[in-house]
Amino acid sequence: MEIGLTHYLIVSAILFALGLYGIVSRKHAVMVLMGLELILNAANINFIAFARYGGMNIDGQIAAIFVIILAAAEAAVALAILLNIYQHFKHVNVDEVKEMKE
Amino acid sequence: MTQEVILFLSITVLLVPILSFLINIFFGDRLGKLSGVVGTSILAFDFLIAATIAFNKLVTYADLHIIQTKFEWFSLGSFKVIVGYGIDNIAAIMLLVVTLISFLVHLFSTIYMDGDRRFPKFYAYLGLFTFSMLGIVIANNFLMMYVFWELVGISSYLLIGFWYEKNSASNAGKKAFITNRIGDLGFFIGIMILFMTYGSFMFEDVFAGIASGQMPFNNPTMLTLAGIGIFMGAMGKSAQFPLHVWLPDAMEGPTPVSALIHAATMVAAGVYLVAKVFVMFTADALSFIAIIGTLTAFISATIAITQVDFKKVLAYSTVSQLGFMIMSLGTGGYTNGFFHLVTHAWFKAALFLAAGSVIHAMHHAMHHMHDHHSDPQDINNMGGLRKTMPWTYRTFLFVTLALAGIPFTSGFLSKDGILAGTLAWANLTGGWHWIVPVMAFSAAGMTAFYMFRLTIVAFHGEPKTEIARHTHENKLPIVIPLVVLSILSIWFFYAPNPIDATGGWFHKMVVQPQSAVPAAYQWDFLLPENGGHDVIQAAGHGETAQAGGHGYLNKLQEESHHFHYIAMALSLLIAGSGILLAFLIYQYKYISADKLEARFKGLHTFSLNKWYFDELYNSTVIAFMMLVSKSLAWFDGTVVDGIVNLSAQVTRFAGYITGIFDNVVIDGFVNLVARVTEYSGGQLRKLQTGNIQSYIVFVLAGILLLLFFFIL
Amino acid sequence: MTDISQFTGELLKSMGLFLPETTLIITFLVAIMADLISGKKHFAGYVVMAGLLVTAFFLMRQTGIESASFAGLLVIDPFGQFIKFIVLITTLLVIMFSFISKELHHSHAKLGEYYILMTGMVIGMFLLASSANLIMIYIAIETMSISSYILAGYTKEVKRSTEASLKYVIFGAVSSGIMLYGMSILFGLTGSLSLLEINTFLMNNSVESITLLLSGIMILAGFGYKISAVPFHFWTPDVYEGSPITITALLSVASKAAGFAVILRFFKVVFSAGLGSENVAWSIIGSIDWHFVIAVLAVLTMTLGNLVALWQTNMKRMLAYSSIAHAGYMLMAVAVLDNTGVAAVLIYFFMYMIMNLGAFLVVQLVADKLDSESIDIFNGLGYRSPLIAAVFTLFLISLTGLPPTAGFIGKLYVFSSVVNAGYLWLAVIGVLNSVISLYYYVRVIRNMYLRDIESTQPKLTFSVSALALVMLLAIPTLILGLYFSPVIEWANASIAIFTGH
Amino acid sequence: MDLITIAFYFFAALTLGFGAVVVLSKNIMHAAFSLLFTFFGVAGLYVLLHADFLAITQIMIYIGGILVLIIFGVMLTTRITGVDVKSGKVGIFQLTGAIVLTLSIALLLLFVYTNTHWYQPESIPMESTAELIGTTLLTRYLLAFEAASILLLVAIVGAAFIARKKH
Repeated sequence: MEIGLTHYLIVSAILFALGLYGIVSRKHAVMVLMGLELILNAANINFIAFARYGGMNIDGQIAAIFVIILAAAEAAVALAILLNIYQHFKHVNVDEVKEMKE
Repeated sequence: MTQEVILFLSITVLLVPILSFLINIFFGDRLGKLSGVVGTSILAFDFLIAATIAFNKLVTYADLHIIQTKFEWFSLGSFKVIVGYGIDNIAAIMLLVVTLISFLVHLFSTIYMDGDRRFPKFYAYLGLFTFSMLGIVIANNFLMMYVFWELVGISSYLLIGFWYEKNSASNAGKKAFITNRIGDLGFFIGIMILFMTYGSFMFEDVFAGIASGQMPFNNPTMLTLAGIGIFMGAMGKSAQFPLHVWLPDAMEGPTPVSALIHAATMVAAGVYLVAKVFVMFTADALSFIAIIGTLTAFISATIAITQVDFKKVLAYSTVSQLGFMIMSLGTGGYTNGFFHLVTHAWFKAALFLAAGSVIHAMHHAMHHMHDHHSDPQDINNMGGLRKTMPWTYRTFLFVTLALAGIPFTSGFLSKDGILAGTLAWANLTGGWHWIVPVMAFSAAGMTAFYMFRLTIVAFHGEPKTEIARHTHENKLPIVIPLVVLSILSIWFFYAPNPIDATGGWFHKMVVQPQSAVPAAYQWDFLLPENGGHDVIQAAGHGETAQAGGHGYLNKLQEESHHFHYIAMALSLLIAGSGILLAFLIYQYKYISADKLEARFKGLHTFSLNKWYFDELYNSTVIAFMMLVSKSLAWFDGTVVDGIVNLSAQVTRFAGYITGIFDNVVIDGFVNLVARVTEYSGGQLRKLQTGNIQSYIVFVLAGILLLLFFFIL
Repeated sequence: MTDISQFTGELLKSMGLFLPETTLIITFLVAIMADLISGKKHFAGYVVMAGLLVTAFFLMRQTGIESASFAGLLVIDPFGQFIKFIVLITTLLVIMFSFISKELHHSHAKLGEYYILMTGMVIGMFLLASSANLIMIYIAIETMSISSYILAGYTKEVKRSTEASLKYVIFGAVSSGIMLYGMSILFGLTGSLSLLEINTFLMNNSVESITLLLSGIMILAGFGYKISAVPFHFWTPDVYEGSPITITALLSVASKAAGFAVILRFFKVVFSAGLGSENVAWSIIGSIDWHFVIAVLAVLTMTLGNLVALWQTNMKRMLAYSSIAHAGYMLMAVAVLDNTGVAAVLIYFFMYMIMNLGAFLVVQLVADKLDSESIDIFNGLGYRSPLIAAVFTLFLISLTGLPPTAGFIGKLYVFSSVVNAGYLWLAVIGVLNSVISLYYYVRVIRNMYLRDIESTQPKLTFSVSALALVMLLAIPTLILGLYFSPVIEWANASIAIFTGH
Repeated sequence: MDLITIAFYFFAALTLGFGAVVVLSKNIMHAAFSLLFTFFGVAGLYVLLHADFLAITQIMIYIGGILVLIIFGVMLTTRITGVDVKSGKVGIFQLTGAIVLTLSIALLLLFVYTNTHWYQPESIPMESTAELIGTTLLTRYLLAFEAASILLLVAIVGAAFIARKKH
């Protein structure tokens, strides 16, 4: 079978699900961030695949560039916040950062 | 005085009490005891304005149905919301009642509330209340009525819970608030139905729309439902069965408040509302109103017989009398119902103020004797007050006669009219409707009995305790209101004939308006007599009201006139027996009260416990809550047993539901709603675990659920 | 291939329409430099205030303009202008709150970054209010989010503030990730990122409704988290509680306004069947009942907000749940998806801005004095500071939606738009919710006047500037309850959302 | 099987296989390095999709930037020699929820993807996209480009503020 759009979409769907799993199941905050990166990559695969099979629509690739840029910014900010969490809690286990609840 | 001036004065009379509120809330601390003087003088001024308005309206413009103004407040899409205010005859009379009683209560409180830590705040709240109440009086549209209706609710809540240190007081405030919300929900739905149909909040537009034959949703039943919805508002405020449970508890507020709000003005607002929108009730709605009023009158009279708390007796008596008014309106007796509202306002305010006088004296005596445990409101701690508090006794006795319906009092005039009206109504409608006059007459008899029981036990005989022996008469600011209100309970103020009010000015001024409801949905006996003249127009003029048996507005009035003497004889006989019985038991002790109690132990306990409204409710609600938690447990439990459990639960659930309905536990419903709300809030709160990852799990679950919900 | 020279001409025209945003960007840069050269604590704050005022001036000059700019990435229309004004007014007020905030004062020697990031957030919100392109929406949301993640944790020596920051960044990043994924699906369905082109495509072709619904709900996750709609609200209570109060106030009004702007624009532009803005009702294309989808979210949102608010003991947390409930009320009007609904949302938002900021300001003042945010600190406030207590009562009554306050008018218009559109059941649920909300708002009022009054707590005194600021919000709350036609007219004039037709 | 097909399966396997390692691995350093291969796999997929410029960008920014950042993050917040280099386990409830939810979402997406008619006009293959991207970025997407630069500035100011020591 020739490789088509659906193949890429399936890869993206699985990568998205893996990312979600990482976000909700990992204790370490950096692992959560890695999960997040997987989600963004999944979205990018979508964008580029749709661009390729949507008549070489360059908009999809442009979107992907911006996603990459924004992912970098977000990661920088999130890691800076993590350092601060580490100062206060002496760990970065997300599920143990819960002073405020209910 | 031109109409413009009257309208200007009306807005003034509304706004003046706000002045008292503002002064006392902002400068109360600095004014200290002066705030009482300030509040009282402002109210005196307000009363004078009200008197001017009422005099001009009733004398100069008596024939004019209403003096009113309206203006566009704002527009909502294609709707324009018109509001306004106006004075018709009943509003003019109501203005007098509200401002005078409010003034007297202000005066009374200068002594009664003296020394209270929050004295200025009390006057501020009184001002706020008076303002809100006057707003209801001069409203000529549903929107403004509803707004002030809610405001009255809030100020009443503040005043009931004034002594919030007492747990019972703040609970009572809450109970009053929640119970009234239920009524107001009906009120709101009623207003919305009317607004959606007729596109206006103005009374006149709505009535004109009904008269034109347009029905909400093209269904006459919806008009009945809208009427019942609006009446539900009245049921809440006027403490009608089954929403009556809050009023007796509201006695936790200071006694002058009970006199002002829970006897004379706010609780009468429901009756006033029904009178204002009287023309829109269909025959079915009126029957509903009549039944509710009758049940209220009867049930609360039976409860009043056994209460030992001075104020509780009066409270149940108030509920019962409000039932009388509502019953009268429901049976088509518009004039008599409103008449009873006015006469009752004077003498019931007097009774409460007298109660306040007694309690104040008892408090003083207790204070003097360093007694901090006795109950100053228990009538079994009183006795012999006739000698120590002569003025209180005299006025109390006189207004008791008025309440019991003895000739030469205003109460006789109004109650007699109501009773005759119920007989006429039952005769015209027939069948089981006879239950209404039967219950009404028994309630009247019980009224005479329990009022004299109260008088005799509290005032006659020897003092039952040392405290009672040490009481003495209060100062003038307490005595004067009592005297003024007693004087106003003399028949002469309303009609020259002491046994028939129909010839008096009151019945000339307050004429039953012609119903706007199309004839097909209206009692035929409420339709105009075939006298050949236009009654709607005539209703605006006083002269067509019957005087001495001519020109009845409708068949019901004619029939009432026929029943007048029968009703009078019957009610005198019944009231006389009630009084006699009270004297035999409590004064001369020919019949032992204790033995009687033992003999009718079941009934006595039933009455003493207020028909077990609270208890029945508590047991069912707790059972219900248990069921809810069990259901939840089942949810968490094994799925295999699910179906078996479910059928069992359903059976039990049905059992509980029927149990609840069987017992008519309305009080329970209030708490149930509150608890279920709180409970579900508490459960939902647990979703907020504090763990960010579980939040994301919930978000994902939410997205999936939403998707499946909308796909399926 | 895009013709560059043709584009240059259009660019110049677009720059003219971009003046408010340009001003903001210049303000942002100037504030950074100002913070470097000046040692004064609030210096950057004054710079930003001045910049915002200039922005307001340029924004005012855009009245009535309806146009697309920057090749359709951005559109200028009265609707966006209204939202931008809400954002501007809120930010200006919050900056003034910050001047008198003890919490911030004790926290740092300098507040330069604080004001700089606030400007960054305003830029994001401005862009969001007028974005008409999926990628532009994503960038705008990220710009405001990244600034707010930092601002939520601004008092970084406070443990809770840091925690708020972490929760916010994780939740926000995941939500916008999900949104982005939804956008990619929508892109695949329609082959375009521009809202207008997507609309044209959807009108002329039929697409699988499940796919459209999936992408729509995933995109809603991103918008929904900005306005704290259930079930995307979970961050709200924790972040509101942990953040500095001034930031909580900003988040609860300004970023919500931008969120509502994007939701309304998205639904109007993408799903309405190409009718001009003069038509009152929008006809929604496709087989998906978006009215019902949003109505369900509205019901969930207000019910959860109100029910859980009953249990709160921390004032900021209670106001957080209250703001969730208010988002629910506004979503009711969004669910109508017509021009009266848009007007109702705008009216409600204006009223909500004033009363909610007022409530937060009072909480800030009292919490600063008494060093606690518990509801209990309000006990007996009626005696310790009668004026502040009276004003707070006014704000709470307004939040409940009782007359004669601004909140009542807002609710009135929302409910009437809902009833007008025939969603009586929704209105009934809304009214029931208001009844529940009465309970927790009134409880605070009761505590102020009926609790702890005999204790010998000293009177509280507030600075003149604090009192003036409070009155600046209290007076409109009352006046707008009686005389509100200017707001109504303004909102009615601002319902035009640019649809390119 | 032609070369393209083989390349696709190779890169897809690379992406998903290492993606799975990222979220399943106990050791956080293993996860971080697996992420490298995932990104690399994705870049490969981009090439197959005629997005050569994107592939380069992916490698430059993701592998050169974000991943380094993440590894810094790991080192700054984790004692490498200690036990917590292994990411601990979350509660069983949460884990069950995570598995159930991600599986259902994955299944849902797969269902949707295989049953949707996507927007697929005739394809016009391009040799290189770099020039086209450059022009588009500086014309139609100029505003987005500028907005992104503002966003980066905001992120730098914010991150620097949060991460620096007190005062």
